Amino acid sequence: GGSSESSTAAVTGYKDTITVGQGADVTSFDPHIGKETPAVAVTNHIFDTLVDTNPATGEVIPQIAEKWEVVSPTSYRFFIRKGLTFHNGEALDADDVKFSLDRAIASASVSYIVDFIKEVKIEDQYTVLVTTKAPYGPTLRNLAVPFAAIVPKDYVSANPDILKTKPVGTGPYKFVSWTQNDNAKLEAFDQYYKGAPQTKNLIVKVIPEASQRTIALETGELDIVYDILVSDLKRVRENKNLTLLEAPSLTCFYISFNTRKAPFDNQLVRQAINMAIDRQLLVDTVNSGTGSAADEIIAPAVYGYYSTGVWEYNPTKAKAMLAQAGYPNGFNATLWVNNNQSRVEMCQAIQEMLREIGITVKVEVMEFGTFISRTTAGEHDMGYFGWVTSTKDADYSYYSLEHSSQQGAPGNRSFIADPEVDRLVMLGRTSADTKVRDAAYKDLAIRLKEVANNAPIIYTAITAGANKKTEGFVLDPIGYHRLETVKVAK
Amino acid sequence: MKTSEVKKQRTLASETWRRFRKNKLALTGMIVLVSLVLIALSTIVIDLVTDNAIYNNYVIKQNLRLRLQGPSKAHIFGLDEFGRDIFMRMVWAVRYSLFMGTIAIALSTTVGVILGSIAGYYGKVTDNVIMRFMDVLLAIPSMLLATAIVAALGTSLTNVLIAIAISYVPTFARTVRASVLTIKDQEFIEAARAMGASDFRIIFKYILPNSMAPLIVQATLGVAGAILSIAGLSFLGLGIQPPTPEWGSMLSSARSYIREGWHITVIPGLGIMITILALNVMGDGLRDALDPRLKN
Amino acid sequence: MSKTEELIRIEDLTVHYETDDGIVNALNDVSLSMLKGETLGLVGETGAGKTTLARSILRLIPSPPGVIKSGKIFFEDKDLLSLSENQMRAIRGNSISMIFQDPMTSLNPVMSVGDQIMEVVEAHNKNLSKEEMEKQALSMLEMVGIPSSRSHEYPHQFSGGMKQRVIIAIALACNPTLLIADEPTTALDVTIQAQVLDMITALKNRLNTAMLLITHDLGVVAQNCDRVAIIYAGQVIELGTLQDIFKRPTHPYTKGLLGSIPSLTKEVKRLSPIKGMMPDPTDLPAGCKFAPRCQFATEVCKQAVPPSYQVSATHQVRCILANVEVQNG
Amino acid sequence: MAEPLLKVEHLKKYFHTNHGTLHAVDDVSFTLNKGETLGVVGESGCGKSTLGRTILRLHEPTDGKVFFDGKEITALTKHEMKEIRRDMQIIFQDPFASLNPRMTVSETIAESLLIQRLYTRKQAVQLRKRVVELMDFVGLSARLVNSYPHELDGGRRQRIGIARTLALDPKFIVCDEPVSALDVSIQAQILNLMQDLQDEFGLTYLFITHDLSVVKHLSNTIAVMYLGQVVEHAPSRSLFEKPLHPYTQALLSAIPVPDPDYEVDRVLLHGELTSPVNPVPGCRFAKRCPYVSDACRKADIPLKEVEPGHFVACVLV
Amino acid sequence: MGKYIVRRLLMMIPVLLGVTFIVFFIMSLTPGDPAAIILGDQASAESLALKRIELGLDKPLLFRYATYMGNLFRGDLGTSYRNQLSVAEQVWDKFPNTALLAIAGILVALMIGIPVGILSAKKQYTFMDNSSMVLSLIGVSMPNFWLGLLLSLLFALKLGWLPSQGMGSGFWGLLRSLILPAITLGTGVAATVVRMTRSSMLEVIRQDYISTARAKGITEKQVTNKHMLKNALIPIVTAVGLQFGHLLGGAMLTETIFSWPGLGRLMVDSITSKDIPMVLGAVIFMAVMFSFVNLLVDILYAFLDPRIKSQYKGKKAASKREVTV
Ligand SMILES: Nc1ncnc2c1ncn2[C@@H]1O[C@H](COP(=O)(O)OP(=O)(O)OP(=O)(O)O)[C@@H](O)[C@H]1O
Ligand SMILES: Nc1ncnc2c1ncn2[C@@H]1O[C@H](COP(=O)(O)OP(=O)(O)OP(=O)(O)O)[C@@H](O)[C@H]1O
Ligand SMILES: [Mg+2]
Ligand SMILES: [Mg+2]
Repeated sequence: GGSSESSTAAVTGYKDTITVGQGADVTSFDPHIGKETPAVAVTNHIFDTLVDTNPATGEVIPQIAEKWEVVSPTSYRFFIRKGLTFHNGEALDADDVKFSLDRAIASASVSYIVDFIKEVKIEDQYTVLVTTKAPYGPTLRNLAVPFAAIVPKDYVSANPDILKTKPVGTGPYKFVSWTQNDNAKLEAFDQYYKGAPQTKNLIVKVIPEASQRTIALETGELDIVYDILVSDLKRVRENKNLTLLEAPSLTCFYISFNTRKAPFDNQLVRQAINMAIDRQLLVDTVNSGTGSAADEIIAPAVYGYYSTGVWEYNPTKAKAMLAQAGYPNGFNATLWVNNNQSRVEMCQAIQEMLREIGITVKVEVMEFGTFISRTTAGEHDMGYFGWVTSTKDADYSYYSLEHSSQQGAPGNRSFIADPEVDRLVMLGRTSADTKVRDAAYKDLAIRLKEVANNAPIIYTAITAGANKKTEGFVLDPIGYHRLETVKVAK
Repeated sequence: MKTSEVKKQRTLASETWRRFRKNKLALTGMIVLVSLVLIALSTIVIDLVTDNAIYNNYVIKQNLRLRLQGPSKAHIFGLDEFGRDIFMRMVWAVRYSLFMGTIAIALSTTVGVILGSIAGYYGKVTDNVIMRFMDVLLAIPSMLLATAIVAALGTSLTNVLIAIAISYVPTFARTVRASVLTIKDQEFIEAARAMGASDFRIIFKYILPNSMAPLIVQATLGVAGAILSIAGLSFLGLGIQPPTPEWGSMLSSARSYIREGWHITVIPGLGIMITILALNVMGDGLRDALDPRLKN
Repeated sequence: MSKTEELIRIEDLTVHYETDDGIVNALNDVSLSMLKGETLGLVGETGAGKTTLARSILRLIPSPPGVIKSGKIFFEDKDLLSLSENQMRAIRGNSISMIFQDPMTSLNPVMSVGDQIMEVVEAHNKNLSKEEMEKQALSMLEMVGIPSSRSHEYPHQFSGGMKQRVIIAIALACNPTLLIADEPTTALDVTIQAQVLDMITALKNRLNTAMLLITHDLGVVAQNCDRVAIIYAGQVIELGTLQDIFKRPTHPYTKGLLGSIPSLTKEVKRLSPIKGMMPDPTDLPAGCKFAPRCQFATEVCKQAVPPSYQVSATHQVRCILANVEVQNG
Repeated sequence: MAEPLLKVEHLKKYFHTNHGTLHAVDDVSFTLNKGETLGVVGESGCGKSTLGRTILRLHEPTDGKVFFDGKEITALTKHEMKEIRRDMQIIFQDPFASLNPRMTVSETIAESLLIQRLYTRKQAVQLRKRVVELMDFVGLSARLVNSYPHELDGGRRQRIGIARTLALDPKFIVCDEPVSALDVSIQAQILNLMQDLQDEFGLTYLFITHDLSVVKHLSNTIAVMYLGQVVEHAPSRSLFEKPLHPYTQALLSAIPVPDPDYEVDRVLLHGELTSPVNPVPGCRFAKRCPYVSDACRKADIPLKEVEPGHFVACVLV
Repeated sequence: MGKYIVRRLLMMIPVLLGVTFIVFFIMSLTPGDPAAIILGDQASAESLALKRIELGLDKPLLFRYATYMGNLFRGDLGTSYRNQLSVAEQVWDKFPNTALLAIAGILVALMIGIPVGILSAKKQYTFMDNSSMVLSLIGVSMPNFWLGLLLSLLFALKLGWLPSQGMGSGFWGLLRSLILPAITLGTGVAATVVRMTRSSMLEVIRQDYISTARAKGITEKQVTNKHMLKNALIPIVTAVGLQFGHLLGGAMLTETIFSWPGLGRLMVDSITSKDIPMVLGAVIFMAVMFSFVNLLVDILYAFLDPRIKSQYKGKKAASKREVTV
């Protein structure tokens, strides 16, 4: 926390406005609807959650709840900080917390993050008891996800749609205005419990063309830019006026084999493909040296990660394995990807690597909606996916992507149904005991490498470029940031 | 007298060609286009003969470690973001860039000619129905229409073709209709009717051949427009799929490397520009050569 | 022909159009002169060079491709071809004005007829006030028989005959000493033609303006002119008074023309046309241009262009037969 | 030997325009004998071409009947009409616009033979022979077979038009100002040709023109039209010697005669031909007529036969 | 004239019906599931199903179309799938930006196109003519997104004269930020205008009334301005009108490159995210605007060309052409 009284915005020598650039616009200011990173990057500043995670260490820390206790494997008690007010002056108490969590659970967009909750009970004005349907290890981390934001009950009850355009929360910044497809303007909330933010105004601008974002950073039109184009990283790094911030992200890119389709129902084929991909080369070239080769579908920064070692790159052996599997001359297959330039580039490089071992791959680029619904229906041979473990807990990914009950829409698009995998996933999911969970996730990682239903490719780095004059900016692997401690020298 | 007798034997086509030839710019355009067509055809032949060996080993072959390398003796146009030889890709791309535009325009010309001549010749209700439908298509900006169609049908070579073709139909229908309208009232049509010629004969033997001139010009310029539209679709990520070399998609996928090496965007950009320039000058030249008003 | 009365003299005018298809020899050594106040009819078939001659006088040949190769045009003792563009502009519309062939296209469709008349007044009477100019424009309109209340209307609101009247009003607005009328009535119906020609003649006499009346209608010439020049393939082949041309035509071409017209007054069972057609102006025969169609042509005709022979004081003919006649007569 | 070939009864052709009904041809009746020529004269826009085209059913008549060779052609089906087109043909004014610029001379002439199935494509040799024969008839040199219209001069183009028409061996030809676009010397050539053909094949002409001297030269009878109606219809000599309708008189007096000694009393008309949209009843010429009286404006004036064969529509006679 | 405008407005109705139906139909062909797009790839099956019902996607296509049209006639364009905001408001919000850009683009095009076109027509076949024709050809031949990238590299990054993206605030800020996108957008059109102007001028130069004007003895400048230009402008106005209509919708690429918050980008975003109500709303709006611009062009026409004006007034002038059209 900073000094509670004076707003540092007044301190001379610093700009009173931070301008941030990102690639897409806020979809909705309602935190229970707008869950895309670009939306959260803005609403994040307006709303707080019960608890938070430390961007650097990943540990769970207090926010609206000043402390909590685990009453049983299925119930958690939260003690709400007293004296908090929303931007509109409304006071925050247990009522608002219950209202908000219930609202999140009911929201079609974000309920998956909080639907482990059975009930939120108000114990007194500043205490709530959250009970879960079953023992659920990641409870705290899920409640730290911004979609579990606490919103003002009275304000929202009066008009359920109000948050979409006039968001009011308890966060460090107040909403000022939104010009669609152009910018969102926020202003410091002086009564923030940790003290007023360092800079008075925060403007988030939308610049869809990635190279233009970099240019705007270089020309000084922007102070901070998220998601630097891979090909621009070097330029930012070498520019003496700019700093390039890089951190491992929570995102893993991987290829999902449709295990229901020949020849991908053949484990040897899947392993051969895994072995034919030179991940390090991809990182070094296509990704301009950022990120790292992946061995799991969850990133090292996620709780529950166990390193099984990156697949060995050995095309000769891969070819032999293919022959052993009955495909000495390879085969034809398709690789689907959505129309995102860097994903497409990655697929093109992989396409070429697979051609080396005789597999003729057709890369088909489709629009995101199409991509999702067709892969959900299991029409693909291989699909190139990216997955963010937004709770920073292994369960979030393993359950959705590997459990047989989650085939199709929920996330399991390799359609794997392996009893051993299922058992280990549930073990990790239902235990609150870290030792049990650690062991389960280790075994699971080993088993998954053998099954090879997915080919993890890379862990991306999260990148941002900032003007050298920017102070206090800490990169969060999750991809969205709180800028309340950031200030920019004049 | 001798010379004027020779002159008398000239056909209309050779007359046009004679005028066209005088226009050095247009002639250059045509030479460029003919070379492009020859390049396209020879790459197709090479692919057939070598069973795609050249294609596989030089056109789509990546060399990630050498990516973005600038022009050199070995690779005169340099290497692209996957370390592929840009020269080879440019050469192999000709067929897609050129032929796709051509096929799309051929499609829309066919449909446009049929609709336009029916509308123009029969007039009244038929005309109204067809032209209102064209108005509908015209009221949707063509790039938008194409984008929506590709988004709807999915990105594939055929769908891009269909989308571009559909968005160009109204232009051709209108052109044809307009010239049919002016031609249909001319006396030679009346003469044919006085001889008892059928509608079918009149449309195909009298009206269409005479509306060819604006149509040919429109089509030439249309191919240019179609190539640009395809490039635009590629820019929005809806164009031709990798690793197929196509100038538009080469350009748009290279655009994030625009500052890494000039060659990677400038070369496909120039490729498009030169082709379109050639088509445009040729179209202009054809217009001048075919325009009877410029006849002395 | 007393020198004092001479208004304009054209000497050996040669005009070419340099086109892609070759050089069009539109005028070849044309010499012609006109007296003050007289009406000279210039008759010839399509492509003979009538319009080219008219435009050359005003130096309005479209260029490219037109080029005045050689010759002199003396008007009021100045050689028009050596004047500067500014000096020439002061003459156009002022002392020499011109009416073009097609009244349908000779008026600017987007400018009111009043303004179009005003414009010429304004160009040559810079010292007049706006009101005076307007008054003069309106009086011109009245003079050609159009109520001045219609001055703000646009050309499309007038019929063909009325448009031609407006054009005449423009041409006469500055009291020119020479009016060049290029087929002023060809596009009009006979009854309207009669009206318009009547009016032109009346106005011209009133203002004492000389007129070069270009036409291909020998009837119009016979009814309106004092003298006639027959032009063929860019050369004046016969020149004389009405009586000379109509009663004593000498050049075989003139004779042929007169024989081609069905007569209203006489019963003729069959016409006696000239055979063949005009030579290609890019490829003119070396000698007499009419030789290939001439039934009297001899080898001599094909070798050199015959000179103009003075058959009588008023009558010139460019044909060796005329020479014979002169010698015989 | 006056055998009627064409009989037109109360023929009307109205066009519906944005401004009202345009009476292009309004109640025209006449009879034309075999081998004769009827000249139709009148100012631009008076309905001459429309009359010719309606007789050939290139326009469907609004009302009235046309009998050709005793058959009522206004009642024929499309198919029957095609048959009869062989006998009724048309030559147009603009020798350029009336030829398909994309067809050579021989193609143009052969086209009519092919359309009427007089020859088939397989009989190429015979067809060509016939084409050359026709070209010879109209005075076109055989070396021009493969020329295109734009390479030829107006006179030759008009000869192609005539040859194309002759190919079908018609009995009756509507000539819609066939010489008005031509220079006098060429015009005379074509007029002579048309006379020769008439003599040789016994053709019947409906000769449309606005040139009165041409009409006088060629026609047996002349019909003078004014705003869609025939105002005077008489044998050629009778019309020129004794024009009865004021309009005819004005028309005749307006013709410039190529004779400097010829003197006439000009009857100068005021105003111009208006458009025949929704005409008011009465004489159409009333507005410009120097002798107009109230009687003229009451009702349409019917044609009266004042002398044998001389019809006129005027209250004065 | 009033009657004419009403008739034209009425004629827009079937066209708009057609536009809505076609777009509705095309958008429904898209295999993607709007629910999945709204909720993203991590949503549960139940919430997807719920969302589909909420969006009425369980109903047959024609039923949905009918409902949509019903709402449309009440002036309701629905709410966006993506952000659940009123479509009409968003469209209205973005339209002025696009209109501004399009107008600026057209201005650039006219300011370059007309003078160059005139000059090259008056100096036909000279070096000046040839070089401006070649330049204008290069203008039309250049993919405009490419031009946009090159321009912003040069003027924003290398020279730092102009902002590379976004829409500036304040008059000068706005103007500065408008320059690059307007040039990008205007170049292609400028080339078209040059060519249009040139050929239209060449057409006019050949006319008899130009000779008449010259024969009056007025200066060449007057001939050009009073006689040639006014007549040549008529076809140019149509061409520019049509171009303008297309610019309104065709600014997609330029808006994307320069982060210009306009309708074009809104539409691309909506198309790729299958935001059907948004696409429909925007396209209908575009079509209305397009028809509107055409109407304006026709009215402008009447001011430039008195022949047309009197046609609207319903005066006589029964020309043959008018009858057949
Ligand atoms: N702008 C031009 N370019 C090329 N040739 C031209 C041009 N104007 C006229 N000519 C040619 O010059 C010759 C004379 O033409 P001109 O117009 O003087 O004839 P004219 O006697 O006025 O004919 P008409 O009776 O048809 O008006 C013709 O052969 C014509 O084709
Ligand atoms: N297809 C048509 N539709 C409407 N009106 C027509 C049509 N054809 C002719 N008209 C009108 O009918 C009237 C008579 O025209 P027509 O062509 O028969 O006159 P014309 O006597 O042959 O004139 P011209 O001497 O100019 O050839 C004119 O007012 C004309 O505008
Ligand atoms: Mg002339
Ligand atoms: Mg006619």
